[in-house]
Amino acid sequence: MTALLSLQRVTKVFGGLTAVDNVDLEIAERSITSLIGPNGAGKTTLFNCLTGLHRPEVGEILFDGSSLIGLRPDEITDRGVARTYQNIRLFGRMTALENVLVGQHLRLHASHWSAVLRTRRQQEEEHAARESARALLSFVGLHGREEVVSTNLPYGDQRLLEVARALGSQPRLLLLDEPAAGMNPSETDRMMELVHRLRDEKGITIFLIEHDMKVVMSISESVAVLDYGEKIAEGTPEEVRADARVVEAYLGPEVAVQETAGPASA
Amino acid sequence: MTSRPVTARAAGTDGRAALKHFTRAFGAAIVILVVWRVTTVGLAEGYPASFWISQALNGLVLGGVYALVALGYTLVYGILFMINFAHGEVMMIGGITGYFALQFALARGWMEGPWAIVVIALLTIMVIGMAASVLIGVALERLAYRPLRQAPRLVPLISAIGASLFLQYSVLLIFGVSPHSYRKPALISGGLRLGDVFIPYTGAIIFITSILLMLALYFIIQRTKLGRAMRAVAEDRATASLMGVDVNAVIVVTFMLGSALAGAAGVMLGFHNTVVKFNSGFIPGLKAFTAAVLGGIGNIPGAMFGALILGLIEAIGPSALGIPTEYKDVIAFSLLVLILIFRPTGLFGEVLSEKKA
Amino acid sequence: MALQSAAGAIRTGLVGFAFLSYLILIGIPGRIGGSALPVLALISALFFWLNLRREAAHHLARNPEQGLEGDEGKPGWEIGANADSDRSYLHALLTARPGTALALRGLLAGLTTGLLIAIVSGIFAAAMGNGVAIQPVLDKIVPINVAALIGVSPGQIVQAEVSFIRFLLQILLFAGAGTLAGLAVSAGGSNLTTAARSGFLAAHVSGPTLGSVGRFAGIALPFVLLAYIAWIGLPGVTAFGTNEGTVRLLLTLIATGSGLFALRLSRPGREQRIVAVLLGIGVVSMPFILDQFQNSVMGLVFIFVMMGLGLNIVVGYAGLLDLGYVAFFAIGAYTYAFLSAPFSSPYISGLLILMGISPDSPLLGYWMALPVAMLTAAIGGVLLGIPVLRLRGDYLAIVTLGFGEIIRLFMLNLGELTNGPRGILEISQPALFGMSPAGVTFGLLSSQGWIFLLALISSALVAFVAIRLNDSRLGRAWFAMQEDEDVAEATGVHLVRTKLLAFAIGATFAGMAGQLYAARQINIFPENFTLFVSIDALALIIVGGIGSPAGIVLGALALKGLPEVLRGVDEYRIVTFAALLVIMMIVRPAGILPSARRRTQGTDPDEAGFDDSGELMEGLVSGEQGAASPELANGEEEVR
Amino acid sequence: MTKQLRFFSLFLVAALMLAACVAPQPAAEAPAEEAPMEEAAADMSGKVVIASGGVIRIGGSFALTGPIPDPGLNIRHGAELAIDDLNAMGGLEGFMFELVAEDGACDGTQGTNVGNKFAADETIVAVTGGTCSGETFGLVPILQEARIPFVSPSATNPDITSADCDVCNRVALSDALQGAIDADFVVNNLGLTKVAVVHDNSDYGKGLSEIFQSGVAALDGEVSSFEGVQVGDTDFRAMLARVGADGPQLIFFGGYSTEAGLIAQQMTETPGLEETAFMSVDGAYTQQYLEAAGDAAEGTYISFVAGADSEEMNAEFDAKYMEKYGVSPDDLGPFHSQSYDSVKLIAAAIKAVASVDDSGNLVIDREELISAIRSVDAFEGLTGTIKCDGIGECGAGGVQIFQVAEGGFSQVSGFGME
Repeated sequence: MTALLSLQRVTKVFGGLTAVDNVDLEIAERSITSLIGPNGAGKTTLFNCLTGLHRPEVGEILFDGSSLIGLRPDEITDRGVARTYQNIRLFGRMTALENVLVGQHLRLHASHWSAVLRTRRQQEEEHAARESARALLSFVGLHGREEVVSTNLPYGDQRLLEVARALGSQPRLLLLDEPAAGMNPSETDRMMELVHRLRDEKGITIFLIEHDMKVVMSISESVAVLDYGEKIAEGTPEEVRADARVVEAYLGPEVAVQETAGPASA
Repeated sequence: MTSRPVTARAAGTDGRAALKHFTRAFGAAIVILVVWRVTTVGLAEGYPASFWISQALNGLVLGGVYALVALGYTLVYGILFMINFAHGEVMMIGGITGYFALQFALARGWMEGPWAIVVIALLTIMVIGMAASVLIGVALERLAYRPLRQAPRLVPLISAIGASLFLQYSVLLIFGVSPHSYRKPALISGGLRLGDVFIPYTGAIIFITSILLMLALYFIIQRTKLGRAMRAVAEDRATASLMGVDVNAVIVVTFMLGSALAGAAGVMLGFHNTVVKFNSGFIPGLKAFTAAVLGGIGNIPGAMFGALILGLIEAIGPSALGIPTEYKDVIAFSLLVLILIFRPTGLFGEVLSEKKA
Repeated sequence: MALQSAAGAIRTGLVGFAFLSYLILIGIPGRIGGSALPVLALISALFFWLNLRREAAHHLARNPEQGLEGDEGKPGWEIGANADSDRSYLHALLTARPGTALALRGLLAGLTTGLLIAIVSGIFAAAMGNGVAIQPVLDKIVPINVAALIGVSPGQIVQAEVSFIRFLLQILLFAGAGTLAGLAVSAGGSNLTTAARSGFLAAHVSGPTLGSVGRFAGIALPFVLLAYIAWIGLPGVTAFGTNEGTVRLLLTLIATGSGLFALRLSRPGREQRIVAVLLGIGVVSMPFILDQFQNSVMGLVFIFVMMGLGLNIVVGYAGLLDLGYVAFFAIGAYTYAFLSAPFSSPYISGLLILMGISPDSPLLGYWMALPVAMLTAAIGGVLLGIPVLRLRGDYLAIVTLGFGEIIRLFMLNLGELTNGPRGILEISQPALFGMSPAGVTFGLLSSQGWIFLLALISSALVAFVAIRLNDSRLGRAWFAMQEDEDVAEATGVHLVRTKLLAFAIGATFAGMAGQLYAARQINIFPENFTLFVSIDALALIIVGGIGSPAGIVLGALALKGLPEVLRGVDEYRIVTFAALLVIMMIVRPAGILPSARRRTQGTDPDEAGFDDSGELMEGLVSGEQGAASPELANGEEEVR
Repeated sequence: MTKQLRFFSLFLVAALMLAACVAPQPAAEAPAEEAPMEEAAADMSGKVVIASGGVIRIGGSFALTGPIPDPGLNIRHGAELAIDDLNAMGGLEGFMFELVAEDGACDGTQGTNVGNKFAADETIVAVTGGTCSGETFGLVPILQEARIPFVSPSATNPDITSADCDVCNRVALSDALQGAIDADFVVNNLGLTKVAVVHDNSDYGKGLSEIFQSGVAALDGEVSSFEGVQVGDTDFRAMLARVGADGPQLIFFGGYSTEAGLIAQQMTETPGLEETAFMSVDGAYTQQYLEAAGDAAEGTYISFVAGADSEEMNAEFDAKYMEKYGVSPDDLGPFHSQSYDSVKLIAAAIKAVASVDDSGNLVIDREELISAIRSVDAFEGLTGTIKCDGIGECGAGGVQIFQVAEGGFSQVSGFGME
């Protein structure tokens, strides 16, 4: 298994607070990896570092062998990294289809002149883009919802639409930030099934943040745990579940007093 | 920290590092150019120290007026997130009303009486001017802005522009096109001469009064129940209303406070520059708005310091750079651009969340 | 409650009084002449109708559960809560039937208005009679108006001969108007809900048969007007007396505007295409029909359409609030002026001599200068864009405003380059194949007509480009950026490039408009490029409906055309315009013809109610389905 | 669809209301001139034909809004009084005059609009205006094309009149004259050789200031600084402090009353300028200047272009003005007499060329009128004896220099004093 994404000593500091502290992580191609940790552990910050919203002070992020550090978010997306957001951030006044079309922005190359003149090539490209956007919407299960304005979609569908939009840029690595947050069990099941299909049918590597342990344990092939910005554990779900430091991080130090090496305080 | 929603601005700044470096380099180049120009041309002209002191005092007086008006912009912006474009006209109304009050007092000879009577009369004139501004400010809020609270952000802006024109030209129609000249009573004409520096009494009064009014405002906002309510509404209107704050009342009070300050500025400016007319609020209004943005709109100390800085730069800038004074507005606006390049939210600007902005 | 109801009526009356006072102030009654009284009564009836309807709707919105379907004698909207208040006879009457109640309220409102008008006009008349001059400006108009209002001929007022009977008549007329309005609101019979919600006009016009008649009438209207405009242009034909030119201009504006409505009313497909083609022919023939003044106004209107379309790219599509848009307009105008006017600055002449060109002769004709002006403006757009890329919202607004002022101040103060406040004179006219426009069209087209025609063609071109771009991936990127800049970037939108493209394209259009403006003006001065041009451009796209090209045309017609019609109102022109601007924003915040994308805010049926912001009109805005503008509709048709 | 219709009907109602408002002619005018358009249609090209009972319509472009509405209104009043006087004297062959006043807003765009409006109206015989030079530049090319002559009362830019434009005339004196005489007065009469020049960045003020500046330079004087301000500014202290640092003996201001008055006043508060003399130009020759300057006005110099006006004529005019408008003409601005004269001049030229044809119509040939204005000689106006030259300079008299003494202007030099 080759590592598609590799993080080396990534550190991000906000003011005096070290949000991500010296994290090393490898994500294998076509794997499903979860990132867990208590609230405020630095998970979303790590995602932001990966997608170029934040620039880590120290460390290296290699994607498919080349560095992502210092690239703009759109360049990183161009390399094949796409993401969703914890608090849904769709383009509210656009329809579902338009949202996905924006996702495809990088994969469309017709010049703006050709858009004015409506050249045959541009028309064909637009047509193809619309077709593939429809296909993506069907893939995530939003068939028939193409023309609905995205704020009017039900909550669960909005999450699915975010995934579809991310797929528009034809990513190799998909970062999902709490994809199942706020969903009811059946919606959660649908989302988990979608995540599997993404990996199995489209060959996309999945890296996700999740709070729901049931989801994490059932879906992940590998789990990494962050606490106060530090990676405190990594391994298969079973290994992580058994890790004393993870238990301590989740339940508090008084439960796990016997451990000598406590987490660094912020 | 990490799991709360990423605020838009914090996220944006890091990503566009290259751009940031570029604009910073651009800004630094301009700063270097300015410093070079000031040292080789402006200072080389050999103006005496008293000249610079006079100019600085002129600038502070100008800044005091801008500050009073800028506070109105910033207060309204802080709470409603709209630019009250007609605020300069609110100030003008104060000036015009003050003129008529002054005429009334002059006609009765109160301005030649003992100093105590003159002071009382002057204070009364100022209060009358402030009252008129408050009236107009509240009417503006009620008629032109309140119906538009839910509308997209540009709509109240246009409404405000319409209201601004309406006020200007209504005043023109009612009070005529000619400028009205304030007659300064003997008590406040002339000034203090310190060596080669001359401080007009009116200028000193403007500066001191504006500082006092600003302190009063700061006290109201920081220390009183009303101020707490205002801050609560500024923070989150919906939650504040759930907590039992009467949002409409708070907004009206905000307009009243801002308008009162503008009215005071209008009257004092009338005494200082001795002329008011229908459009004499427009340019100060624009400058005050610039000052408010310079300091970080929505931020009260920001508006004060932004205004003082703007006034100083306008007064000193052309001489320091050794260029004609008609470029003072160019200098003022360039300064604004420059500062916003380094601090995109103004000198004291806070990071607004996207929801509000 | 009776008290409450009466207070409401009096409030309506007070506002009505203010409204009518304003009409009197701007001199409307004097213009209507002897028939002022009944016409004003009709206007107030319309006003009361709107106001009562709104009040009724508010009550319904507040107490929705007390809907009136099938109620007997207890209409919910009057039963506030207090049962213990005295049940006077009046109260019983008021609550007996909504129709009666509303009519009574209308009567009361009308009485209030009439009484106040009578009192005030009495005071004025007495003052005038005693020779009191209120203000030089006011006393020119007020006596005439007051005289017309109380129904006497203007000369008589001097003797203050106003009879009590006339005042009584006036009060009665206004009271009647109020009653009429009240009855009209409740014309839906006992079913107040429908009556209040749809209003009597719509209830009658939008019936299945009448609806289609109304539709055809709407489509036919612009054509009828166009025919009429052509007809009153014929020698020997006059209309309405001396102000014929103004009437014709007004009709031209209405014809153009209603043409856009007609396009919306027509069914997409063949019908719409036919209407569009016919309208196009009608509009293009206008420069040949209109006289010089009308042509010059229409030329200016369409120059501002170009401005609006360009600014709409920056503000409407990309969401970047730009208050310094005039800078690019000025750059375009001055570029053309440099290239074509005899004036030449020492710098530019020096440059030319270096290049071996004689600096005396005008350099380039209109068409050769066009790309230069566009390019210069585009470069200006990029140069402005770079430092402001990181700014948002109001910070952007003030910086762009400052940029516009800086450009103007440079033009004013860099005398050697721009001739300072004395401007650049004798800018050459756009010629065609070396011939003057009159020569090309065999004398059919005046110089201003030629400018109008050019403005029409250019704005059509600009609209075409703007719509196509908005419909492409660039347009989607702009809109995404407007919605959420960071997510757009993370989704793959290159923010710098996309923003700069918006600035550059917007500036290019402004540059085109500026060049045409310079050609129209022949002489240009820095004062032509003040902040107010930016404000005008911004106001017209917002009044018209931001993001909607058809709305922008309407906005330009209303904001640049109507003030010229109101020229007769002299000093009151700007006040009237300003008041209309505020009222317009309150009544229809989304603009006259909102864009399709803006409709989405109210698609949720629960929201499309009677809230504070948009009262009933909000319903109109949110309810608009289907093709936003004909052009957009066509575009989408082709894609699907 | 129904909602669209509803809005559409509202739109229609509003439009009709508007049409109702503009349609009938203003009730203020005399009932004699009903629909002159119909009767007075120019059936012969190049001629204006006015049916009997019709009126002779003279256009007027005045700066009623914009930066200087006060002088604009004043000029309009002057023109209205001229029309009143003409009509009081029985008009022309029984035809009354009418002023068609439009707002030129002191702005080139509005000037163009107004020009086009006049050009489109075939009953407009001639035009008085525009108020500002910029506005007049807007009128020039359009009126030239439409062959409508105009006489501007107040546009003083030297470039307004030229050999190329045969419809362009003015009764104001070109700035070139005033600037040169002012310079001569300052250097030779007052003996002040170190002067500072300030202008208001209007075409008028800046143009005049530049002429003054070169005039001073030609007389071996020194111009210590040349500064600009904006029309509408009220605080000149920073600018004055800078000017004062050079220690000039006199400050010359090219611009209008309010700014001039404020500069004169704020000079007294500026170190280095307490003893400096102040001089301004005809734009500041108003009561407004005295009011704005207050006590500081005393001893300042103002130049003005005036003619050998008869005291009685002016007194009579002032009285009529006071009676009709309730203010003294000098309160609003300086050019009311020129405006009065421009209308009277036009009327005189019309009188020279107009003829009544067989059917009682008044016929005015446009080309003849254009040359008639140019050939006006020895017309007695308020500003003196007016004589037009070949490029349309009709200004009468010459430049006078006044000094403010005891709250009034008293002449100290210039035209009429020799």
